[in-house]
Amino acid sequence: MSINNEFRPKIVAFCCNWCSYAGADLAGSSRLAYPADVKIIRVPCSCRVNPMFILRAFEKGADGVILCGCHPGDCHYSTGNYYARRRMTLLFSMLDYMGVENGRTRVEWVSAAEGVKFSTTMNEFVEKIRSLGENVRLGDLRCKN
Amino acid sequence: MKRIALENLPKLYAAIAEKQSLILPVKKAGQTNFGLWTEEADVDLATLKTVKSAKDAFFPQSETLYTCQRDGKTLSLQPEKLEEEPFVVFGIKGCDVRGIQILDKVFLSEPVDSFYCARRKHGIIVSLACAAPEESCFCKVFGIDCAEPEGDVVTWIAEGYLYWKAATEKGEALTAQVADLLEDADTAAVDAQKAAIAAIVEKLPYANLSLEGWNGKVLNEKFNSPLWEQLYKPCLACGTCTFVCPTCQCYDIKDYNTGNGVQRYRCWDSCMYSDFTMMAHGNNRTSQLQRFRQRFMHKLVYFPANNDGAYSCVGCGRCVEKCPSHLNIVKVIKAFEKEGK
Amino acid sequence: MQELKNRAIELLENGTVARVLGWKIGENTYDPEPAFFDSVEAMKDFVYNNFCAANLSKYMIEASKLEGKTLVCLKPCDSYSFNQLVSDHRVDREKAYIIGVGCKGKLSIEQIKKSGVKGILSVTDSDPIQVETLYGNKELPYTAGMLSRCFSCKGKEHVVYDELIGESAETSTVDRFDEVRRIEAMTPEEKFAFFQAELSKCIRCNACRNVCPACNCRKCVFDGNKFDSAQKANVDSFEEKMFHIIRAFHVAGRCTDCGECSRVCPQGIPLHLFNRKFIKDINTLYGEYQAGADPEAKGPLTSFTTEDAEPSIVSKGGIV
Amino acid sequence: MQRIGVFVCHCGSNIAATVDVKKVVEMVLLEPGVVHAEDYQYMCSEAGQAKIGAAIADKKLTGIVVCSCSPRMHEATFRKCAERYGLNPYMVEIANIREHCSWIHKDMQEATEKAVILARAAIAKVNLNAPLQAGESRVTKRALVIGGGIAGIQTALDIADAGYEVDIVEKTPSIGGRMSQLDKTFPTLDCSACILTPKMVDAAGHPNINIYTYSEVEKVSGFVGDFTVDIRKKARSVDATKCTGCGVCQEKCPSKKTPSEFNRGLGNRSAIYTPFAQAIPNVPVIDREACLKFKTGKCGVCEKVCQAGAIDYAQQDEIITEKYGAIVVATGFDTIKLDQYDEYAYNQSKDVITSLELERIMNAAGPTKGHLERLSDGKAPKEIVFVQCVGSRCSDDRGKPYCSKICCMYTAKHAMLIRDKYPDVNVTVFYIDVRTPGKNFDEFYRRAVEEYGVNYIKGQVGKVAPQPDGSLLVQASDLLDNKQIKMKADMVVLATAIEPNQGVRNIATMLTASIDTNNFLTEAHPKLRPVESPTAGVFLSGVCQGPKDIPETVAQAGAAAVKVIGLLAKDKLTTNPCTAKPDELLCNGCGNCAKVCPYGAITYEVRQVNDHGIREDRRLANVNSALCQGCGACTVTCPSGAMDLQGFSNRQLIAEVDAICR
Amino acid sequence: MSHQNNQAEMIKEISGVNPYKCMKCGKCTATCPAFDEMDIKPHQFVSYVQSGNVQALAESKSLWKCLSCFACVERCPRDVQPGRIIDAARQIVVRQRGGNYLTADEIPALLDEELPQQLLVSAYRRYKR
Repeated sequence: MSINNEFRPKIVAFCCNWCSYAGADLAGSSRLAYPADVKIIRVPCSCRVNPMFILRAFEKGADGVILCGCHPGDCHYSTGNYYARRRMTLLFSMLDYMGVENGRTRVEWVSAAEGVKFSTTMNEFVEKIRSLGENVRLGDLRCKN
Repeated sequence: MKRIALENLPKLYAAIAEKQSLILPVKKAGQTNFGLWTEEADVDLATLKTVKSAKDAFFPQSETLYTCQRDGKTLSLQPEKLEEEPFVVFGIKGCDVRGIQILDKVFLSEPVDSFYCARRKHGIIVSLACAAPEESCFCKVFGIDCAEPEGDVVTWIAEGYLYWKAATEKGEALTAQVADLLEDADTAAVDAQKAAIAAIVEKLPYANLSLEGWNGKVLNEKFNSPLWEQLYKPCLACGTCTFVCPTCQCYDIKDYNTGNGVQRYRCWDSCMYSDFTMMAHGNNRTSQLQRFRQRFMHKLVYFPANNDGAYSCVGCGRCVEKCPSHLNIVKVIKAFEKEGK
Repeated sequence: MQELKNRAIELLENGTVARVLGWKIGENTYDPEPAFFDSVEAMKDFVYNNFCAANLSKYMIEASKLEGKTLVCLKPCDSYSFNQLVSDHRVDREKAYIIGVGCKGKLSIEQIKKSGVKGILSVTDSDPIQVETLYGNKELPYTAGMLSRCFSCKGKEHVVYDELIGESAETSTVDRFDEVRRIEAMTPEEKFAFFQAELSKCIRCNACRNVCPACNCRKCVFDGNKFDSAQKANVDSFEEKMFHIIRAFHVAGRCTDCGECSRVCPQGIPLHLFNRKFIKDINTLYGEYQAGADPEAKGPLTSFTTEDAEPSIVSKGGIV
Repeated sequence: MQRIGVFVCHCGSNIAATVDVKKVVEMVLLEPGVVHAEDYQYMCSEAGQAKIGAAIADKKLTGIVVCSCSPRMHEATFRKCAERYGLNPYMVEIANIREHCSWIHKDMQEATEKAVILARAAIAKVNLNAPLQAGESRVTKRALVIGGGIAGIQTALDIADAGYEVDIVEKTPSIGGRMSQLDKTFPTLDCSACILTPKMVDAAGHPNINIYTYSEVEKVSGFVGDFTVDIRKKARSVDATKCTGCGVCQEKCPSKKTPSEFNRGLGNRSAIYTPFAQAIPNVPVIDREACLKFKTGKCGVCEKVCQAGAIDYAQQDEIITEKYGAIVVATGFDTIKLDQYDEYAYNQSKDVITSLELERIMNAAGPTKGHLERLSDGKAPKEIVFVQCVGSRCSDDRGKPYCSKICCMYTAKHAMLIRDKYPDVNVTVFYIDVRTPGKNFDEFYRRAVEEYGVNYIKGQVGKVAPQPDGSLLVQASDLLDNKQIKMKADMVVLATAIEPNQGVRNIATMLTASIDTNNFLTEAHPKLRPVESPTAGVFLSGVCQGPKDIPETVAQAGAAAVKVIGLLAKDKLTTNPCTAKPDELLCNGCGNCAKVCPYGAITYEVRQVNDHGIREDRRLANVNSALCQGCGACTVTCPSGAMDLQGFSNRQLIAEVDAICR
Repeated sequence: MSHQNNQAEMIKEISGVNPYKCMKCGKCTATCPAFDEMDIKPHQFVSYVQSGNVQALAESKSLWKCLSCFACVERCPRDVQPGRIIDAARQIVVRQRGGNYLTADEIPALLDEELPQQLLVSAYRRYKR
């Protein structure tokens, strides 16, 4: 999507309910701005995020996907983010292996207290995606029109 | 009879492609399939059998039928345009030409399939005679002469030349388009090749496969044979045989959600798949045995029953080569033969 | 072969097993098909030659539901798949009588044809391979007909069996991760072009999935509607990527690297390159892991350590 | 197709100032399934909820989307509202257009567009929602308090007084905690032991309280109302049922060279010891590391002298498994290590001490019997320097970024006590800020300055250098006079930062309670739920949640107790219905979901299924919905997609993805 | 004023220091070995930059009295690093003079027996970056 020729990426952020979604809330209540390109989907835990959701987002036109969860060791469900960490590491590695720009995916651990980190991370990520430009390697052409 | 030196073929392709799109065997990542000609395309006429048949040119593996566009709560419907431009399919072997004729029986009989019909109307078939049939070929069984295929234009590759013979009006028109590149020729080289091929075809292992006992009238007898119980066992239920087959014509219709609407498309289906003919109430073939049987019964019994005895198999041998479990129609025919039908 | 056949007949006759899962002689030496034999009489068509490449372990899913034991012939690499199926609770070890059969590298007719042989009338499974064709006779070294997977063989040891018949040979000559490394070394553009070219050939026949002993779901996600992912068509290049990434992901940690996916692909797509990438990454990050070596082992994706690498490792030079 | 109503909240101007709420209403009305949309000043208000109720009735709504603040704030409110008006509470979805939109964006057009997209995602999700029914689970009427300091003791007493049984688990041999180490307490200068000891005795004697000292929590499973906890009761080597607490064993023990933990290593204790005289229980433990009997096999003096025959060298650790309905964490604090602060010469000079060490020195039962003296030479100091904020408010990794909160007050206390008892001693306090909010706190500090002549200098100490004559050269700044001060001191006292106790991270992991980067346990809400952990059934008491002084700790302990009592007073709890659910026709029975389930909620059984006419026995996953907490780990592990999570189903999440990407 | 602001910005840029992190504890001043020689004290460097009064800093004696020993940098609890601020102020002054720069490689050739060791150490600390 572009407005006035400026590239406005579509970014999906999966946030776990207990830490990162709360971190995003804190960023909000602290008025720590980040671009509106980021849209958050609440999931109970980072381990709920199926690689298929991430690929699906790219298919449907997302330019970047970020997954945020509790810091390792702090998972509300004690171990969920450890599984998420392995899954995402392997998935990202595979995407990289297939020639998809590796900056399009990211995992960041953001606690409920880290509003600043949430906002900084999102600012960085949007900047990165803007520098990478539109996602052409994983999109489905049918969704472009 | 006309001819063109093989080294000038790129010029011929370019000349054809100038007026219409040209589809021909192209090698990509080590495999040869029919594909659109471009300057960069690695045209491969040496491979006898493309992995997929030429069926895609007229009946693509998937094609959009119409698109629903959503704007707020209103929907607009946009039918997919039918083929309006001429195109040339070059290098189709005799078996695949017959395959298209079999598809015609399905799609051009009432109710006519408008998408297929439009492509048939605008497609020009330039066939290519086989120069070196292989062990899996058994087109002869179905009365196909691979040395003299049908088509709008028929071509042969012999002694450094591509020989060219227009066989229909469409063919004549195409010949006129590229007349500058063709020279007149006698038929000696082609005749010699035909004779050689005839001799080789006789020696092919499956050349004399007998179809005795396979016709539209043996439905119950074949259907109820206990042989299927053994035959289907190694089947993996993949769609390889179906998708490489020039005559398989089953398709499924599906919707793709584009976010702002729906694209309704159809795509090849395979009777080997567990969701083949799945309906709201469930599936009428619940076991792989039933699905496996369906494929062969369709080709050798149901189809002939509805089409004046014509089998829905052309003996191209692709399934023989590609089945991961080494199952194929030949083994099925032979198994029944061995059991005394 | 005869020893194997005799032993199978003996076990059928004495009632140890109710049926034999092996290979049935084909139209020619090179096309034997997997088959069940439930009588001594049927065993006349039993064959075991160097073209018997199919991994029979997956057929044991259905055989496990039948009355009595099934004698199954497993090559060394198939035995890993069998173990993995046991740990996935998809086959019952008690329902199998495993004869570990010898393997000296399997031949494939496709491979032989790649060396330019056409119109094959007959072929031997000997070393060298003798080929009789419509266009003359030829002799080929054994390795010219060998499946590429056999050049990075897991070894000649069976990890599970009841008895062993026949000699095996180590046929490994190359490091199985060499091809993966070659791709890893490419630029993103080259990688993308490589996979785009390979995957654009995919016809969604599902042969890779259906043959895979690790893809043992009763119903695949790509056949169901849970993820709105049931597509049959190669409509756009994305779907093939989605399918192949997820297929490899779902078997990551369970794939034994048996190589059946690449063997059966009608379009010759090197599908094992996806699985091997996951295996290589798992080995590098989480320690050497061979699926199926130990049916009691906890898989790398169902376990973790608190010190695992962060996903950002991928953008920091990748997993090498 | 659902009949969806969308309710857009202005939140006063919090949302409406940045998001064009009318536009949002207009846009969502174009979405399929939306049959009603309206905006209102405060959707969460009585009147706002009434509007929702009216729309449910008038428009026959089957699903609701509220575009408002975070679901963490008001999801429960709107669910209750829906239920009140006859709609299943789980047919409500929230689009967070405040925290995630209006508060972080300035441009109205941009924020409005985003709000519409967030609303669409919620609409897409609610379209696929299904009514869910909350289940019930029982409540075990017993509480566990981890930590036996003042926080734990007070919490336990309050719970016990309400009639519920409480167990206290204390790591050390006695309850009492940090407070028992203190000499006096501010702002009243009460003797710490005088006010703590009665509480300890009360706890020990309370019929509803059971104390496990020298014990640690080993394993926790279960969930709110129904925790199962393994407690390791470490071998004391003394039979508590026989011991009379006479203390002879400690007197006679030949191994007396172990630094006393209670005295912060400033004095020694015997190998068999009670940490301090008022210890509860008054039963010694044998430190097996120090005991000659355990080290060499010879000795056995204590056994010989014990008339009660209580010594039991063969005693083993014991694991006690108990069930609890609620758990309170009261693990307290320690001072940070000063190894990285070379500039204060803490490791170089015995005369540089921490404030907690000073407490022991000042205490009559301490290593110097309460005499203020230099530990290096035993001389009475004439010049004492106090350094504030040592390791507190520090942004590098040597210290802690937070204010330790208690230092200003205890330093004033120390300064005052010293000046009171030893009027000839000069006391200088170097401070950055003096922070004394609290009842009678600032007055306390002013007394130190005005009545006791303590010299407060604004400026930090840069360096403490031990001198050859045994004195300490203190180099500091005086920011008000813009001077650099170099002064000699006989003793330097460091107001060392405090940090949560070492083991708390491990405990948090066992409890699945979230913890911040400073190892303080996170509260469920910083303002509205300050004594609850986000993990249901886990409560926080004392410094484990954040720095606080004794009055605050006691207040929080009481608050935590009230929350526990409120929980234990219920007979049943409703459980979260957003649990995993397997589709039996897709399940492979492969066992991977159970491997990743942190709650052991998944088991397998062989059942007959009817798969489109095929009847067969299959091994299938079963989810115990009382145990399942709904994390979703199993759903991703399941390759066939058989396992799905209610309320966050695959299709729902995909619908959200699609709506956002469209 | 705007010129002053520009200079303050430049100091922040060169030094990488955020003066607003300062909590005014004075530990830098307490630590400084050159305190007595200075007219503007280390803790004041920070407030001068905060208030944009760079000119006064540039004209101060302190500018040239700072030894760049970086004790203040080492001890600062807030990572404000006054030493880097004064360092940056010097850079600005040197630049205004159309200053000449040395590369680290050039230094050994210019070594003088008489040079204080402290100066060399601080020079290397600066130029190693």
